[in-house]
Amino acid sequence: MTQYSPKSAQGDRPASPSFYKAARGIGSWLYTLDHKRIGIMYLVFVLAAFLLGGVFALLVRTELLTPGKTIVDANTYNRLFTLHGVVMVFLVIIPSIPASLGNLILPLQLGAKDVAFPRLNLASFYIYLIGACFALYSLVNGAVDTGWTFYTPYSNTTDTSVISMVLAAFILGFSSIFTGLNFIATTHSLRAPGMTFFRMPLFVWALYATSVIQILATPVLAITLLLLLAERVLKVGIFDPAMGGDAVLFQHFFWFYSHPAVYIMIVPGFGVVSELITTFSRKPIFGYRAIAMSSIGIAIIGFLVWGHHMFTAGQSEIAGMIFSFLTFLVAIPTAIKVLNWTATMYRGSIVLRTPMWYAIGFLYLFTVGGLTGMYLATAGTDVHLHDTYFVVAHFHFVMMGGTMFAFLGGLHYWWPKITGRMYNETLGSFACLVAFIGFNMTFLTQFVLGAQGMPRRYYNYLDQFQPLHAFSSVGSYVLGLGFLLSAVCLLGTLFKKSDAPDNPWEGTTLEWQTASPPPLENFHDQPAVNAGPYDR
Amino acid sequence: MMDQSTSTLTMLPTQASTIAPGYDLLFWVITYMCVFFFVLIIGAGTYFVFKYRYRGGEHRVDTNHTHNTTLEIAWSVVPLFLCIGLFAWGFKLYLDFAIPPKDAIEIRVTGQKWAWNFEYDNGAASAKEFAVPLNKPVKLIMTSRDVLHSFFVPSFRTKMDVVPGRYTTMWFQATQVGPQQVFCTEYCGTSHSDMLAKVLVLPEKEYEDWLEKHRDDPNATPADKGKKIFNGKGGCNACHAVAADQAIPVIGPKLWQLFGRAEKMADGAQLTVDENYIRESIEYPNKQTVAGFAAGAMPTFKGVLSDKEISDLIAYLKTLK
Amino acid sequence: MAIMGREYHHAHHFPSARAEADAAKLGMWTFLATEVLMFSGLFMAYTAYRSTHAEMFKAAHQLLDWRLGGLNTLVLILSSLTMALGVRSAQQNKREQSAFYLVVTLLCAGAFLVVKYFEYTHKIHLGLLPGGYYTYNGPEFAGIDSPHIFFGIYFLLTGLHGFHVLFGMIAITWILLRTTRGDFSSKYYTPVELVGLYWHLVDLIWIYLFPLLYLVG
Amino acid sequence: MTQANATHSSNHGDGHGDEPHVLPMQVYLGVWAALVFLTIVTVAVSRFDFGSANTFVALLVATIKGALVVLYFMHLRYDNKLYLIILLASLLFVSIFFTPTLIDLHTRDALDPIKGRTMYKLSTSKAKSQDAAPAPAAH
Repeated sequence: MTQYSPKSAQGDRPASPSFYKAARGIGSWLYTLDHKRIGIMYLVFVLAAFLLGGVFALLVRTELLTPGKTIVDANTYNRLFTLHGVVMVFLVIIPSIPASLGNLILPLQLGAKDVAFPRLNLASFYIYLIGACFALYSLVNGAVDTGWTFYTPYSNTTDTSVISMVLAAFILGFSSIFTGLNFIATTHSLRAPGMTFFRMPLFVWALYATSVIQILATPVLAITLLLLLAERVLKVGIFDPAMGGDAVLFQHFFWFYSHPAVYIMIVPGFGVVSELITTFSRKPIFGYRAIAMSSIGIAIIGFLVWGHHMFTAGQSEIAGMIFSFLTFLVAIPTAIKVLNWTATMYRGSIVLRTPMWYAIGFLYLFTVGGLTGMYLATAGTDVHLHDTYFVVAHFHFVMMGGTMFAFLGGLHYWWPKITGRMYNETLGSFACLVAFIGFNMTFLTQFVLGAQGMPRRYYNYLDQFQPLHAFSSVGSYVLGLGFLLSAVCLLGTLFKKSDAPDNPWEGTTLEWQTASPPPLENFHDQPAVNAGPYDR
Repeated sequence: MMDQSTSTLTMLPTQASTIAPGYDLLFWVITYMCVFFFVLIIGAGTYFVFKYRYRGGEHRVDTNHTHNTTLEIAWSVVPLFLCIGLFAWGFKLYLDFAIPPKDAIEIRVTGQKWAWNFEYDNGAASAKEFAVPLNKPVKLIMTSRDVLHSFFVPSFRTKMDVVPGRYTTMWFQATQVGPQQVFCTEYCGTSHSDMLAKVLVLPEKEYEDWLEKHRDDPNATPADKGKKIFNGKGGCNACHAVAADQAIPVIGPKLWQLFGRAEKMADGAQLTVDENYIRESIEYPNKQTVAGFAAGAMPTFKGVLSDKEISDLIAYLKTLK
Repeated sequence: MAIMGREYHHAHHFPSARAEADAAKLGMWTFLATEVLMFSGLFMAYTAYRSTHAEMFKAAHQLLDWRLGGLNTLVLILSSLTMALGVRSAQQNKREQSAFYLVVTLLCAGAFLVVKYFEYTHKIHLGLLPGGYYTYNGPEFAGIDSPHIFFGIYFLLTGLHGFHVLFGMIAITWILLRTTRGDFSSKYYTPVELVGLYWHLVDLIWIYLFPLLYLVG
Repeated sequence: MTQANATHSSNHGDGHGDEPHVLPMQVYLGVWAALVFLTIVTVAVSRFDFGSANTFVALLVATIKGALVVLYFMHLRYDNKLYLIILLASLLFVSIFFTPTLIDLHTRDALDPIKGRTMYKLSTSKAKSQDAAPAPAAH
């Protein structure tokens, strides 16, 4: 029996208007307290930032077509890869799934009318906009050439506009904290009657684990950036060796946030993939509790491992030993997830629609990304590979191949629910295939480049690396084309009549039990839950 | 430029140090393990996708296997043991990198914005390249004069960051004669990608000759000593060209026909070059910057070069016509 | 969420007023966790430099006046008491009493900042400032390197804490206004309770800050 | 829009009705008196020299005061246990941040003493000259 036992038949209720029609005019968007409108506004700006970050990436790859100057000089190149890093990390990938899909879908999956603190949710969006404005101001004011890691003493001695970019990241941190705080409160207080913690969908579990990381890690980024500002303005000397400080201490502060941050990026992707694989295999997830608990496990162990970024940074060998061992522990829950997804597909009835193609793409790419993490967790092999293109390939495999593929999969999966319109299936699947091919062309070659010793953030490189760089650059164009196609596929649906059924994929979770797009109150009457999220 | 044979097929550069074979063994063991698990997991996934593909009609689904405790325990414990094994082997290799043999020759390496300088115990000094004896352990004691850098020799598989205000060490024992490429792998600004150097691995005899050549002999004229400082300890050749036919480096102003030349400053002031101006530019480079050059690019040499060494440098600069 | 004088209606998306109050308190405690972690960064910098520059910290702390620090501690503890009593009165529908306690809390917070002002002017006058602005040549630091780091950490810790006292004063003033307007009752006192929780945390941070900065052993 | 009257209280209700839980005045005054007394103890404790245990004792007294504030003034003793878990979790993750960083700071010279020496004995007080020349390596 399905999870949702309606009090009265759905059919005879007068269809209340979708949340788009519930209010009109620009004011209904700027002052909205509806989690769905805030989710859509976030989605628009995240996709715009993704386009901007993507343009920077293509410029970086075009410059690297040939050693020496191809289109820009060294200083501009340093600014380009820094902006690519900062825009992609702080403006795109951290808010992408939690702030857009999370805001849209979490209340629906919980059977709630809205998030716990709607005004805080709107404040979080406006803080995100203010942070983005600071980043744009820094962009036009000479940008930053320190890399997205802002390592001292370079970041407090360079004369580029570091202060405005650091303020941007500082402000964006609060937007992330407020989203996390909102989801924790919503998950604890607004679950549908009968929905115990172990009857929640896995997407909600993933967002809950992500919120815990956001709450516990982002404040340390805030204080790190504050200290960096104090370093530049007051010459406090905590991180500046010239004033008696310790540059490696900054790396400890920075990575204590930034490694959990990569789990803020990937764990929501796990949540989306759990939903996709279950729905499109027509089968309850294999090992529900294992996957739910592994999200929490990754969230906690993710805090213990940051030192593997500093094996060759002058960190003591004993600390390196501790961090190397703990980094292997975090591999276990991640492996459990991938194995459980594969086991879910066993004896299922797999419907190969675009979201499922993105989920399968995720499985391929994330497994490669995760396994190459073995080289970097093992202290010995990391010595040769650290700060080379091997690391660049590793984190693009897990971030781009992982989170962005999951994000696109989730976007296609919930597009009918959000916009009430179905996208074109062939165009969607083709876009996924092009992106998949482009991705592998771009980043598989970078594994080889890195192993051969090609350092990262190099404007000018030795001639023998040129063929691989050229191939990787061409691959990046194909990847860009793939994402462009998926943009055309999705945005194209906005110009046609809303034709999406309420439950196009026969999903079992609560969001599919209401209209597409849902009314302002999400559900005509409060759904009650009396079974697991995926029981058919 | 790089003379190791690194064809795109072999992933790793040539093995030019004693630790490289051990490193490559662990690298390939991890690679085969990853390929095995990738084929196992993704192979199973791909097989399931095609075998259980929905071919229309009614969904035939087996919904009673939603968890299998023994299988789940197995695929948690087995990776755990593999991880512990990898950790142990990896950390042993890490300690091999970290602990140099007692009899290693010590060379002091100093990184500064975009050049490496090397100093030997017998006073020999050089910039951009330095000699090491074949089949003998060498320990580098490294520091930086301004920002973070990192000393990376791919063919030795060794890398260690160079932190200002502190010493970090690295050791290797070269097993292959010939120059080995050195990269800087910690981002350090504009010419981070040009901050290269060469390790000249020489047999014993040639290594001794090289040292002699780079040692400052007592009866050298101040200009000769200045030239050795210019190309050695000072590392000035990394940024300043000394002859008309030298196209690069162009980071700093050109230094031939220097004395008596009228220089236009960045702030528009006009001054003729004399000894005080040169001494001041060496000790406080950011006080005056020549028009068209990046301010703050040149680190201070106050406290690094003694007054006598600076006067030798000036003597050498005077000889440049 | 319409608040009309006495009568209070909970938000439409909460099943009950109690659920809404619990969610608000959960949200506040989560926010307090972020405050704890934010200050932990500064305590980390303190611990890192005290463990590596022990003698510098011992020499530098003599220049702090522990009597003023102690006075500030007592002032903040008193303000914590009056804040808690303010919340208690709001829970008992005693509007005037609650307003009175909130005013006393505000006065204590003001007193705290005034004492801080004197401490800061004294240090600025002596030249005991962070990094680039440090110009003090006193006898205490003969043979001790980089004493400016202690004062860098001192100004960052007490400065950030001072800002949080300021934010607290703004929040208490807002609550005071709403109390006098009669918004709170035994049925609905959540905002007073949350500002109280925030204020107690600000006091808690100073309780740890006082011995670590002023009374280095 | 009929509101389905799902009037069951939130699922972690701790059995209280809607009346707030108010502590008697003596509890607040007692806690306040204890805090004042402990502040005096804090100052007194710093007078004696317990050697390396100085910091530990000072932190112990501060933690007792903190516990009093948290349990009574912040009402944590009578509230939902979840809030106590959140506070303790934040303290746990603070210790996770401290421990490995301090291990690193203090074991850098474990294998090679030269890695422990900071080269710049730099002091900004104008009286001291900047000793930036790298000291020759100790053999």
